[in-house]
Amino acid sequence: MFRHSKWISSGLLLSLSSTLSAQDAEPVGNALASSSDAFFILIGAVLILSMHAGFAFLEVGSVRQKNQVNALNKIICEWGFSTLIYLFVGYPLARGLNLFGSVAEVGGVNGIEYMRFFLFLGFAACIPAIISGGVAERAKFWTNSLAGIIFVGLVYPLIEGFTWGQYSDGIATADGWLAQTFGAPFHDFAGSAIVHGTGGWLALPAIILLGKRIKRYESNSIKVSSIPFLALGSWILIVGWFGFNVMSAGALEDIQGLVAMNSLLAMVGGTIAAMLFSKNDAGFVHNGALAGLVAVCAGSDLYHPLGSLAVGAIAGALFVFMFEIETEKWKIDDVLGVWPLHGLCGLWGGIAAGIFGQESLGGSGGVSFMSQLVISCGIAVVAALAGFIVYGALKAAFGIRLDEQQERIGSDLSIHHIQSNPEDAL
Amino acid sequence: MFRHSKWISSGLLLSLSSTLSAQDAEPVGNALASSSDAFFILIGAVLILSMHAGFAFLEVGSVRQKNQVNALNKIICEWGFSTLIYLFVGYPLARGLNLFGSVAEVGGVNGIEYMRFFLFLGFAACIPAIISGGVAERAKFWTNSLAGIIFVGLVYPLIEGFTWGQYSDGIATADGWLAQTFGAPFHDFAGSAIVHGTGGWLALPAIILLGKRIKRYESNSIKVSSIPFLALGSWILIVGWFGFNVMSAGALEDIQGLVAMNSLLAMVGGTIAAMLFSKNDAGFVHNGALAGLVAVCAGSDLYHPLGSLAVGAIAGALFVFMFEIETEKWKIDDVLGVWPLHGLCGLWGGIAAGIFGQESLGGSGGVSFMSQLVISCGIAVVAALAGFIVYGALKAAFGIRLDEQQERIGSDLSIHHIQSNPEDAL
Amino acid sequence: MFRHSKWISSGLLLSLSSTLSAQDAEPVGNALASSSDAFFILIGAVLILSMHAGFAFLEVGSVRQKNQVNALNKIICEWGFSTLIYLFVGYPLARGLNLFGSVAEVGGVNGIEYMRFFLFLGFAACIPAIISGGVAERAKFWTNSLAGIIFVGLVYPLIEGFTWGQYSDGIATADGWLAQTFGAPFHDFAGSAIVHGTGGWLALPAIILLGKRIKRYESNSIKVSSIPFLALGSWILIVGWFGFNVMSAGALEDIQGLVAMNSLLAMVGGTIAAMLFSKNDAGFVHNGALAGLVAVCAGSDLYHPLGSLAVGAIAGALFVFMFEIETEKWKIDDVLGVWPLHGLCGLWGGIAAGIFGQESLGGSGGVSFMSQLVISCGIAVVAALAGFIVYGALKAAFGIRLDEQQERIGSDLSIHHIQSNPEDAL
Amino acid sequence: MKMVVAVIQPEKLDEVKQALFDIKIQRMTVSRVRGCGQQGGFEESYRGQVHKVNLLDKVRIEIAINDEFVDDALKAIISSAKSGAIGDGKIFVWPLEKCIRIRTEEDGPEAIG
Amino acid sequence: MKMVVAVIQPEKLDEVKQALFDIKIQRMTVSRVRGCGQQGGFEESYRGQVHKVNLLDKVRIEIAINDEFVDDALKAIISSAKSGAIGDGKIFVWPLEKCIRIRTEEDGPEAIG
Amino acid sequence: MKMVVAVIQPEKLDEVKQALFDIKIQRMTVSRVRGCGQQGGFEESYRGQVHKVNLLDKVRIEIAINDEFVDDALKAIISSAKSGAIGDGKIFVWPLEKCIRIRTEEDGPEAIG
Ligand SMILES: Nc1ncnc2c1ncn2[C@@H]1O[C@H](COP(=O)(O)OP(=O)(O)O)[C@@H](O)[C@H]1O
Ligand SMILES: Nc1ncnc2c1ncn2[C@@H]1O[C@H](COP(=O)(O)OP(=O)(O)O)[C@@H](O)[C@H]1O
Ligand SMILES: Nc1ncnc2c1ncn2[C@@H]1O[C@H](COP(=O)(O)OP(=O)(O)O)[C@@H](O)[C@H]1O
Repeated sequence: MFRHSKWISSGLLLSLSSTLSAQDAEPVGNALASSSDAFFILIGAVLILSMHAGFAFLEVGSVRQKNQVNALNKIICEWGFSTLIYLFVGYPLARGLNLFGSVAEVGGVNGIEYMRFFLFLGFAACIPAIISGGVAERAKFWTNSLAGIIFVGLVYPLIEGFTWGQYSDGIATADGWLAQTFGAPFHDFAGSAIVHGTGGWLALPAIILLGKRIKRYESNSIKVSSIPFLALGSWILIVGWFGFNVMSAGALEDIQGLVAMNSLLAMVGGTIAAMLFSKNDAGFVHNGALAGLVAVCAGSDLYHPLGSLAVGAIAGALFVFMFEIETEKWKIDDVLGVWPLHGLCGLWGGIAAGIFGQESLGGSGGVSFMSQLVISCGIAVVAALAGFIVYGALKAAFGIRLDEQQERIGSDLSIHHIQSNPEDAL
Repeated sequence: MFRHSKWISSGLLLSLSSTLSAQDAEPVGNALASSSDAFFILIGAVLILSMHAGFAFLEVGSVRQKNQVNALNKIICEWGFSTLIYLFVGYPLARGLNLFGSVAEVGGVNGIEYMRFFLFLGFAACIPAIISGGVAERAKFWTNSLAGIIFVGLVYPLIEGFTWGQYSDGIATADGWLAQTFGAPFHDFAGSAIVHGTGGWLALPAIILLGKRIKRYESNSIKVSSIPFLALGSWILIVGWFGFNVMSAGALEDIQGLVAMNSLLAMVGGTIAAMLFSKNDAGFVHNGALAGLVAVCAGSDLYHPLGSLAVGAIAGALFVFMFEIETEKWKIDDVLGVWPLHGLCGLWGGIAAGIFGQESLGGSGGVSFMSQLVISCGIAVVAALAGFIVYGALKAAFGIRLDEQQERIGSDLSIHHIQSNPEDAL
Repeated sequence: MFRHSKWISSGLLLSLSSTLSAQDAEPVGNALASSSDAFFILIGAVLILSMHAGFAFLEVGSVRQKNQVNALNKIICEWGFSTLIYLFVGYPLARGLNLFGSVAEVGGVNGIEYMRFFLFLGFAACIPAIISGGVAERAKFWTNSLAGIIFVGLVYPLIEGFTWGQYSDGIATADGWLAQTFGAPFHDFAGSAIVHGTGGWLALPAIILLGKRIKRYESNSIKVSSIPFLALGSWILIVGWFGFNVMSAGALEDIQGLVAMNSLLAMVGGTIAAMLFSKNDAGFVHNGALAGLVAVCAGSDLYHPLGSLAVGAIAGALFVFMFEIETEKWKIDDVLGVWPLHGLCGLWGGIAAGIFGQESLGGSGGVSFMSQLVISCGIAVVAALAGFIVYGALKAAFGIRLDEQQERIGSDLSIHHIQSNPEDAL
Repeated sequence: MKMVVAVIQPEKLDEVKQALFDIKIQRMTVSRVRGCGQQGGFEESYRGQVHKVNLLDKVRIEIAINDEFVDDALKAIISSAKSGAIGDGKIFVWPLEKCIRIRTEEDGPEAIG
Repeated sequence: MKMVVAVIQPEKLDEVKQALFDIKIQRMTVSRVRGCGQQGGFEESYRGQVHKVNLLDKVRIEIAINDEFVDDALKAIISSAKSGAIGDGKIFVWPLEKCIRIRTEEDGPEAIG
Repeated sequence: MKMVVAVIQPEKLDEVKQALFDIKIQRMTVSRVRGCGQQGGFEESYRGQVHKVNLLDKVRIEIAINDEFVDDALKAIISSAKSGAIGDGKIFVWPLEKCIRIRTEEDGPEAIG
């Protein structure tokens, strides 16, 4: 994603427009090229924005009715918080850019810098949206929002900075220490490890620290509210994902049909594997598609399509088995399964780029298994630690969980003073 | 929006293709530029089309179950009526263009004239969709449709014609009387005042003339049906709005990242302000995002991003307070709150362009506070009068309200002979 | 659609990139043109992908609650099966292309071949999605999936191959036998007959062989579950259809505003006709829009906009009347009405291109009524036969229908072991 | 002790509840039901298929009550639920043998309130 | 006066209603309930978590009726609701002390119809 | 024969069902209801408009039962439904005159089980 680390690490806003205008001397083509880039990135950003509606409805369908409104308000409010903190803190930290200069300065040709921010924000804002599904039905609104703000303002931008952003020289460049040690830099095209991995591994300690929902492991006690809303969320995510992956190219001329093809096949692999391993369970099938898409992000520009099919299928199976182990065996009450979905499949995606990205497996090569393994695991560890520290501190300071009575009556009524279908109440 | 008033006011269909081909002499680039423009406008038009699904679901969620089907049928049928009347009457009136010539004549390069019509229609069709939410649950289908047809055929096109269209010389050009009087022409990039203001102020007299729903102000009597559908509608509108605003540039080379950025920040400002002032009320939060988006349209090409944040936040707060005053204090039964949302925030948006668009506040300048104030208020007054006359005449002639029995059993059964969840009936 | 039958029938993968690069010698413009094409096709493919969510929700709303989950799982799983079989069998058969070569070979400039596959797959995968709505609530999951696999792997690709693909010389070229016999080749721009016709006529024998649902023709026994979900599905389809039709151009420079305009007017014609002939019935109105869109596909690049309005209106009326005749008079239990919607309106669309496409009716000409009639009917006959043979054989071999008990408790519980709103069960 | 069951128009629920609260009857169990009676019904149509719907939305209120309060309760319900139009509903009364408060295991007349 | 309550299979509702209409019993109150009985139940599973569902959809019909019509009503219900399969349901009858029509305040046998 | 009706907290349903199964009472009809009692209620607000909600979710269990099992049933319900907090619910009992199994047309005590 945006492998032009030159301009990314330039850090000087004023130099941006010159960098851009230096690309090409021919004026007409240049104007069209730059506006086309802006358009291309915009569509990516809008598709990723729409994914947040997908996160919301996936959660609406997967929780009990008494927590649907909270799912909706949480996602849209956290989008707002993320926008502000990422604009003011996270983006400058990750990319060394700030957008507070005058419009004439920053805007440049077609204001492409603004479009880029919008796109990158879409990724950053996935972090709290991912966590949201794990801590659902019992987390306090405000402490959870605060955690999200810290993650989007500091934790994710640091991970982003060291892999995609201004500090990425060591890890992402062909002559950085990582490449010199293992033969190739770290490659995560659209964020399997960087975005999903971070989100999923941040969520895990949050889920453990929160503890299981009341009566979660008594028989017949907790059932999801709505498969149609769950599926709606899943479909919105699937469709938006083609923006998440394809527009990660960052410039129209770098668009790659292969990325779309690989996303498609990973989604299909994930769906079908999840269906086969779950006896056609609606919850698994619709999330299997997402598992495939999470896993394919990192190497979607490298794999042979059949490699993607395998990566996706493995992710689908991984999700099914690990969700059951996590929630049934280890009794970690991860409501939507965000750790196996984003954490594990993200980690798998990061590693998979080092396997199926190899030329011997039909990939385009230029990746190192060890680089992928080390950095993907590193991200997981850093995120898990950060999650533990932030949620641990918040728990100690304010408490992170609704009190028992609030949880019983549901977060809709206790936080938002309304039920999801108000007219149904007599 | 489409500030090339030259071709807009040319009024001669046959001259269009020559105008277009005159842009650029280099053939390859030109073909690509013109097809890219068509693509760009298409995406805008499709996003705006999708917003009508958003209007529909926002209403579905905000009314009682017995009026959900009517909300859905009303929106899709009014889209149909609007298309026909705007094609045959409104568009020729507003833009001096008609599209009935032979395909070869009108189509020209890539048939961009057709795409433009589709885009402009999307704006025009918002008028009845906006009104729909205010008159919900008690308006007659046919008289309300008729009013919509009159508005899309005559009232809106006249407002459009004088601000964006063929009569806009006085108001929108740098040497028109308005600019000569107040120093700058009227500026409404994507229609805060022209589209939303018109819709909202047309709705106000309709709502007053209709009167409140039966039992509206008795305790516990009217509750909304579904927060998830309300939120779905809101999300569809939010996502589509980036087409509404960004594609208002009208040509790909004029795409501005700033417009997307400003839309984003206004949406966030509106969401967060509405959340804070409403204690995290789901209805307000999801509409707060829309309030910000309504308000930012006019100056989204001018503001500094932080200016947009302020414009959006003010709109969010305005919506919360004025909705309560309108419905609780003045007892005007505006079901979805379309007057505060579109009418007031649209008016505010028109005026705000004259404030936050100033260079002293980081904007790009070239706007006059007085021009904005005068024309925005002028639009509101004209629309309110037109709404009063049209609904008043329809009320006198045919009646505009369902009879009591029809309202009691709901418009779904009385108009469409079906309930929204037919299987639920035993 | 993709009228460059030259490269389509080339059959040699290695020649593709040279074909592409031969288009234009100027390097900058060429890079932008090819990436813009990839972007254009991607958006089409993504919009068509989203239509599958539309198919799913249209079915969710139109069946009883006990069959909602199955509708959702069926659509997403069949998308997966279709992807695999079309990749491995159908696409090579239809287009003489396979995508298994190395990425460097196939990918070429911007990997446009992958994008094309994604787009064409979207069309192919409509076949089982169309059938799904007809056989709903009683078909076995696996035999129905198998039938879909056969159709997407063999039947549709053959029809595609002879009309759009590698065997289309006789039918689709200006010097083929068809053109020589009737004066013009067969023209089906976006698949009225080829996609929708095939799907609808494949479905008819399936529906007949399955038989009616238990108690279907007893009074008050079967009611649809949810008008809002039905309408949601319809809106998703409507919006996605602009990708289906416009991106059928296949290359950005061939984008035609006329196609969008005609799609719009046909949708409006279908909506309004269905409304008038059905007394504002929600099921008919929302499907009327789709009927118009099905019918307009074939000639959307030819018609005068008013011609499209007529084509759509006729389709809307056709759907209303023929659905009633089919289901009430002939007692064919076509749950969503896929035969009148896709089969008949698709057939009508194929023929209509030969009527309203004529210059005398304002069209661009170059079409022959007889060519349209013969091939459209031919497709219907072939599809009906294929449907009869495949479903007949499956019925004889395995049975295609759930047993009575399974049907009674619903396919959700009997196949997927879950109800659509699990929490509602006590 | 008696069991009083009233089937009323849904839109009257709030008034009936208030009327009962006014005479200090504050315990009741309420459910949505569908009623068939003189009120007739309506026809629903979906895509040309017509369904007769003769079960209309009603609300059912169940009140266990000590004998001495029954008359007041009936009066309160009648006066608040009555609109004079067909479909206003019915009240049914039958004797109750036992009433137990689960929380305290109290039995009999004291348990009712 | 009696209260007759029948718990039947949902799909039989239309037939039972018709059978009652045929003998001029046209007043009833109906609700969706869930029943547990010999019929057993099924297992639901969501993402590997298995729930036993032993409460199945049923419809509950409540008919207040004058004594002389009770036998006919029972016969009508039985004949129309019976499929012979487990899960057909039950009918319960108990005495009613009072029946009031809210609209007219009529009391007793005349109020029932 | 008696009719036992228990109104309980929804989250106790599974435990109550289990307690009844344990003493071989396996027939019951269950429905969602809303209850108003000492438990009070809550306020709902939507866009500044406040609604008082004093009807809370409850579950109503209806069990027809032969006289000799009534006491055991009551004990089982009480012990499983009781949390000690306000809102635990009530049990009502009244005499049943008739119980018919539709499938077999059996009448009386044998029909109940
Ligand atoms: N005999 C009865 N048994 C059970 N429910 C009844 C009976 N009579 C009336 N009801 C209930 O009361 C409701 C109102 O009765 P209806 O005859 O429509 O109005 P009214 O008695 O006010 O003229 C019915 O819809 C039904 O639910
Ligand atoms: N003793 C009872 N008390 C309450 N409801 C009962 C009782 N017995 C049966 N039912 C109701 O009747 C329904 C059918 O009973 P079931 O035993 O399954 O079938 P059948 O009696 O026809 O063999 C049950 O689901 C339940 O709702
Ligand atoms: N007299 C009554 N008649 C009908 N239902 C009652 C009666 N008393 C209590 N209930 C039901 O029991 C539920 C619990 O009663 P409540 O007074 O809140 O708790 P508790 O009795 O445990 O203190 C109520 O919500 C209501 O549904």
